Amino acid sequence: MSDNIILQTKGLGISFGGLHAVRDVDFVLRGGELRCLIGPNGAGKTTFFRLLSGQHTPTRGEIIYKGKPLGNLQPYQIARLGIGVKTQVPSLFEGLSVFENLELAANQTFSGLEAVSIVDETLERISLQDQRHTICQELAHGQRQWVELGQILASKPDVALLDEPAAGMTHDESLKTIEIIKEITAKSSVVVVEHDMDFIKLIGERVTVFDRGEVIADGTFKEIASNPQVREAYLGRKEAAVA
Amino acid sequence: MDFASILAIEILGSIAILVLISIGLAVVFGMMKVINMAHGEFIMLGGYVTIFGTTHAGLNIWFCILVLSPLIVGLVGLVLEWLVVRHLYGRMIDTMLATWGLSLAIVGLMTMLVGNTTTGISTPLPSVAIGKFSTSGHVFFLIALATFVIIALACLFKFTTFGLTARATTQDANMVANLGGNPRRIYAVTFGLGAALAGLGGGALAPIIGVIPTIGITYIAKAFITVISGGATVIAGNLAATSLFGTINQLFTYWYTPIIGEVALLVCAVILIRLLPQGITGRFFKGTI
Amino acid sequence: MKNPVLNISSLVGVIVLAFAIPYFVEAFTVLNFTVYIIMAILSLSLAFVWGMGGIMVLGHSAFFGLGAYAYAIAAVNFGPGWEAVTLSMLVPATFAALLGYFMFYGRISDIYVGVITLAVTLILFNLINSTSGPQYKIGSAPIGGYNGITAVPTLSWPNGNFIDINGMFYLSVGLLILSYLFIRYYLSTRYGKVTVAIRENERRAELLGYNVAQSKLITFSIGGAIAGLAGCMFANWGSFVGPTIFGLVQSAQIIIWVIVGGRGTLIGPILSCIAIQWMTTQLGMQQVVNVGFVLGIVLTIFVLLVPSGLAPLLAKIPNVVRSRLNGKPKEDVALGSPAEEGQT
Amino acid sequence: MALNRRQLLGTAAAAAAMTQVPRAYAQSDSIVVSSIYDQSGGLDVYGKPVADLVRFAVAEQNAKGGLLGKEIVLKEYDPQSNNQLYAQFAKRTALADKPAAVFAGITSSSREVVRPILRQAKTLYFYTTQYEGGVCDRNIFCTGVTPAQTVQKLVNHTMAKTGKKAYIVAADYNYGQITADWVKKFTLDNGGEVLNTEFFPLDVADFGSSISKIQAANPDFVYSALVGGAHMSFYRQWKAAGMLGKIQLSSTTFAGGNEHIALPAEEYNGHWICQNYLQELPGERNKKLVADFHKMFGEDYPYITELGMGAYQAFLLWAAAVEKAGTVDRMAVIEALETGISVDAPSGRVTVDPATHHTIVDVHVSEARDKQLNLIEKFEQQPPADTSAVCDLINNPDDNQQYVIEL
Repeated sequence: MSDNIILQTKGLGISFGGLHAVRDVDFVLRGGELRCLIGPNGAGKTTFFRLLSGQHTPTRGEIIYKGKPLGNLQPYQIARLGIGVKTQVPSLFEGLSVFENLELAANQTFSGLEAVSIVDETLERISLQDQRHTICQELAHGQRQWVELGQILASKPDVALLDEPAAGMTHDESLKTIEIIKEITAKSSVVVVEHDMDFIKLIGERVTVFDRGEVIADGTFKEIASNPQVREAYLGRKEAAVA
Repeated sequence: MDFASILAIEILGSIAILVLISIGLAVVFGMMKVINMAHGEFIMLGGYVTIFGTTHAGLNIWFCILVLSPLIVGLVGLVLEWLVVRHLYGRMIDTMLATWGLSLAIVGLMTMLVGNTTTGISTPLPSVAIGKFSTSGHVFFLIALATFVIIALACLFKFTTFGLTARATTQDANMVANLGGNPRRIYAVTFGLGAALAGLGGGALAPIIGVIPTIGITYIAKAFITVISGGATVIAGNLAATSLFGTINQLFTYWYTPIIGEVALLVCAVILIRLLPQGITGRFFKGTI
Repeated sequence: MKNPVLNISSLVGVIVLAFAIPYFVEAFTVLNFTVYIIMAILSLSLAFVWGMGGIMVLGHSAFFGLGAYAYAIAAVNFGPGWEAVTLSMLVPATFAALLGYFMFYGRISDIYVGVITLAVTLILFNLINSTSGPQYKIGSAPIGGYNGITAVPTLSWPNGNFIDINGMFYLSVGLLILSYLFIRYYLSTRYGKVTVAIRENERRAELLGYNVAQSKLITFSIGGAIAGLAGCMFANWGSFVGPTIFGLVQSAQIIIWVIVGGRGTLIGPILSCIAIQWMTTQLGMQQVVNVGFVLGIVLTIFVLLVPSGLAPLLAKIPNVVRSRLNGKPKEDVALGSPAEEGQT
Repeated sequence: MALNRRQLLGTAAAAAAMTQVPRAYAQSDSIVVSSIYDQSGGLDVYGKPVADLVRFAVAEQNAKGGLLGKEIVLKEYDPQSNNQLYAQFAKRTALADKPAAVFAGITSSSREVVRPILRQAKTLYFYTTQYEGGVCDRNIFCTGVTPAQTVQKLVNHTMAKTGKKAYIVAADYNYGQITADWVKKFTLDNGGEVLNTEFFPLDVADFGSSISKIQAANPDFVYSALVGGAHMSFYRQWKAAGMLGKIQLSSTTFAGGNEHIALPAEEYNGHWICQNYLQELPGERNKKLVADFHKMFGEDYPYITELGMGAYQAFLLWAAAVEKAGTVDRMAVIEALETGISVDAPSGRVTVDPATHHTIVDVHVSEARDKQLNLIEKFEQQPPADTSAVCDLINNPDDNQQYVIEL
């Protein structure tokens, strides 16, 4: 438990058929840290999250959480250990109300009146007090994203994995989202996947870059932005696609 | 030795029957991800077309089995696709339920029209003697027909424009639409083809079974389970599943009773689905058709 | 549903109405209504498993049949007492648990769950149907195969009095109300809420730390137990059970009740079951239109045009009335619409 | 299907005959009888002619002025070959119609569903189909023939003409199971042996492997107690496998469901049968019945089956007992029947056996050929010996069970 490491991967990899979606990833997350994860489409970020949350089983390497290897736990067992996930495409209980969505998240860790007060608090944080009884599928896109972030807030995990929390949002909504993410960081260590560089810049924390299933760079936003390998991964790919 | 030959023929016959009752469903499931619960009723309709064609209209039995049954049932399939199925594409469970409704309705309709009575015709084929045993010549016809259907379908999917477009539609309907194909029409034709194959199966089976409006129930579960177990790969999956189930069914029928044979088939299928949720071809024979 | 006063008053209304019925109609009408009520319990059990839990069971009659057979066999062996009733729920619940373990822990997707339950009910039908030989008996009860089990001993009141036709009706109504209240209560608990959450989004429930397989298994077993109770009452009603109880036709009927009533509600499938059965009886009396034909068309039309069933439509009527009376529309918070079906 | 329309017309005619004066009668001036017979589903081949003959019997009686000066009103139910519906309709008719007598049930399983219900409801019950014998219950009269009357004659006849080795195929329910035991008993009594017995549930329609098994066993004759529409495929597949004429087939169920009309003659010619009644029977009584019946239901009515005739004869017995008792009261009618009442029926003399509530009848061994049943041998006034060996309702009026053969 040196250096307050909460989550670590050692040589983590998975391949589908012949394709190495993630290979040899050594990743370290410290308690209270907010880390951004970037990379072009298909770089393996989402797959990496799925490995961490148990939705995929790694073919190589291991995941160490709070000093213990996770092994082959089921996703729900990993969630119970305190790893919360916001998926890339908003994944809510569409037919249930905002309140019920948050209640289900809070119930996992808390019970009774405590859970209800946490839900109320969360509704306030995500500014959906007035929509507490609205069915999720009737919400706007941005609000849906916030409900999912609200679920993370309400369940207070030790590690929160947020996959594109600001996708499809307006600038103002993105700012609000960053606020929520900071709220989450107050209680949890957070990893944010995003490919919108402006958003990463706004968060302004340490960044890890993925490409073709590997970590190719790690550092502050400035360091990353000037890293030629990263530029090539983003731009070179683009040129190749155009050509 | 004679008995072994008879047994082998019976097993092949059992496989052939499974192929004939399930291949239409397999085409529709494999190409469109639609489970057509009215498939058993298409088989029943095929049986009636052949029976009425020969007994009432006095037509040649082979013409009825090979042309009239698939044609008429195929048309029925096209109409029902147009009325019901096309509005539900992409909603697998709803399609299943809606076609289950169709299945009940067709049974009801036929009951009103022809009565809930068993009818049948006899096969014109003579019996075939093997040593001191003899067996119905119709079994050989069924084996030949099943073989022909499998080969013809393989050729259709491999070598014709329709087959290529249909397979492409399975992969990516939007892409096909962008390339100027019409996925709707492809789906409609595929569904019609599935229905026609059911009609063919029903016509071919008519001479060895008694046809009654409710007979579809006897076949739908078996066909359904064969197709699911076979997986999304139409021909390889169907061959694998029918060979396995046909053999198991027939052997258990010999050792015990036809019912134990049926139960053995179902139990085997349930275990198989549990072990290979993607069907046999989800695990083996990948990349075939 | 959120108005407790309305809830209690409508419940009282239903009870009063139900208990008044036998005073106004003939004995055989009471007899018919009793079977409608028993089937409504069955319909309710699938409304719970499928409508609330999102587990599509195509062969729900398996549990109904197991309940009926368990009761009949137990009643022949130990007499028609509480043991037989308990077994009629325990046997299908245990069977559901085993089957559920096999399916849900094997992470089989919905469509295959449907297929397997269908296959299982056919297996049961075939097995039971071929046990007419005298060698097939459980204890002193011959299973009877196609013959079924005849002259099943029927229940008595706890004071030993014979349950007459009206009594059987009251008992059925009572059990229907109890089952309904039990399911309502269960859905309001932590576990019950997870049941609905899984219907809405299995993956999300899992990522929040809920054991989806276990929850489904519990839902499935509760549904099995209630279906078994309906089977027990059915065996009592006709003092007969036969293998057709496992048939596809029976399974199709339950599905039609739930679809027409509305997936995602409990009252809907209860009412639609009673209404459809009444219609079936009426249709059955004339020989012009085939009942199966009508039911089939109803099923197809509902799936195509009214996929959420009648209950959500009916639920709007009191809202409209209320809003007229109150002068303001009231937001209705239902338990939500059925899960999205399309994903496979 | 022309048959259906014709039967509909027949029904209409029957209804017209019955309803000429109904409104004129007050409720208490009519006598209700109920019939519950499968007119659809797999057993309709048996049930339809039975239902028709009950209609005919009622219409004929009403044409004669009814019974005790009252009109007979028939309440009909179609249980659709579903035992569950038998339970429902039996309860319903007993409660709602309060009939003087109920005529119900094709299969023995349906009888065992109806019997306890009607016994409890104290409603007189006539089961009129040939069956496996042994039912002993004072509330029921089983007027159909039993194995001692038919199976024994047919087994004897077949063994005398073919050989000693039998193979039995039978329907998998109580009738088939118990009848198979009787066939076995009579075969053993004659010094023969039974090579194998196979039972088939009523929905089995594929007999390919069984036919191969029979060939492997190579019996001298096959005894069939197959029942229903699906089982008709057996005879068809038997012919298709080239077995017709190679191994003799005998059956007490063949033709009961008009198999000899529905199948082309070349698929069954030569099967041996034993029944109480054949439509071809000589004699004025039968000729008149066939003529009257055809007047009502059409000249081209497929065939008056033995099962239909069973119901007709049962009705005659009941009507005679009502006349004798002067009332439709259940116990009075039972006592009148127990005097050993006797009627001159189309199949010959039919007499109630008081001890068993079964009947003493003539039976006929015949050969099915070209859509006809040709009489081979007649056995006069056969008693239900199997049932009278075990059942005595005179000394044990409260007996209520079905005795089964023990081998």
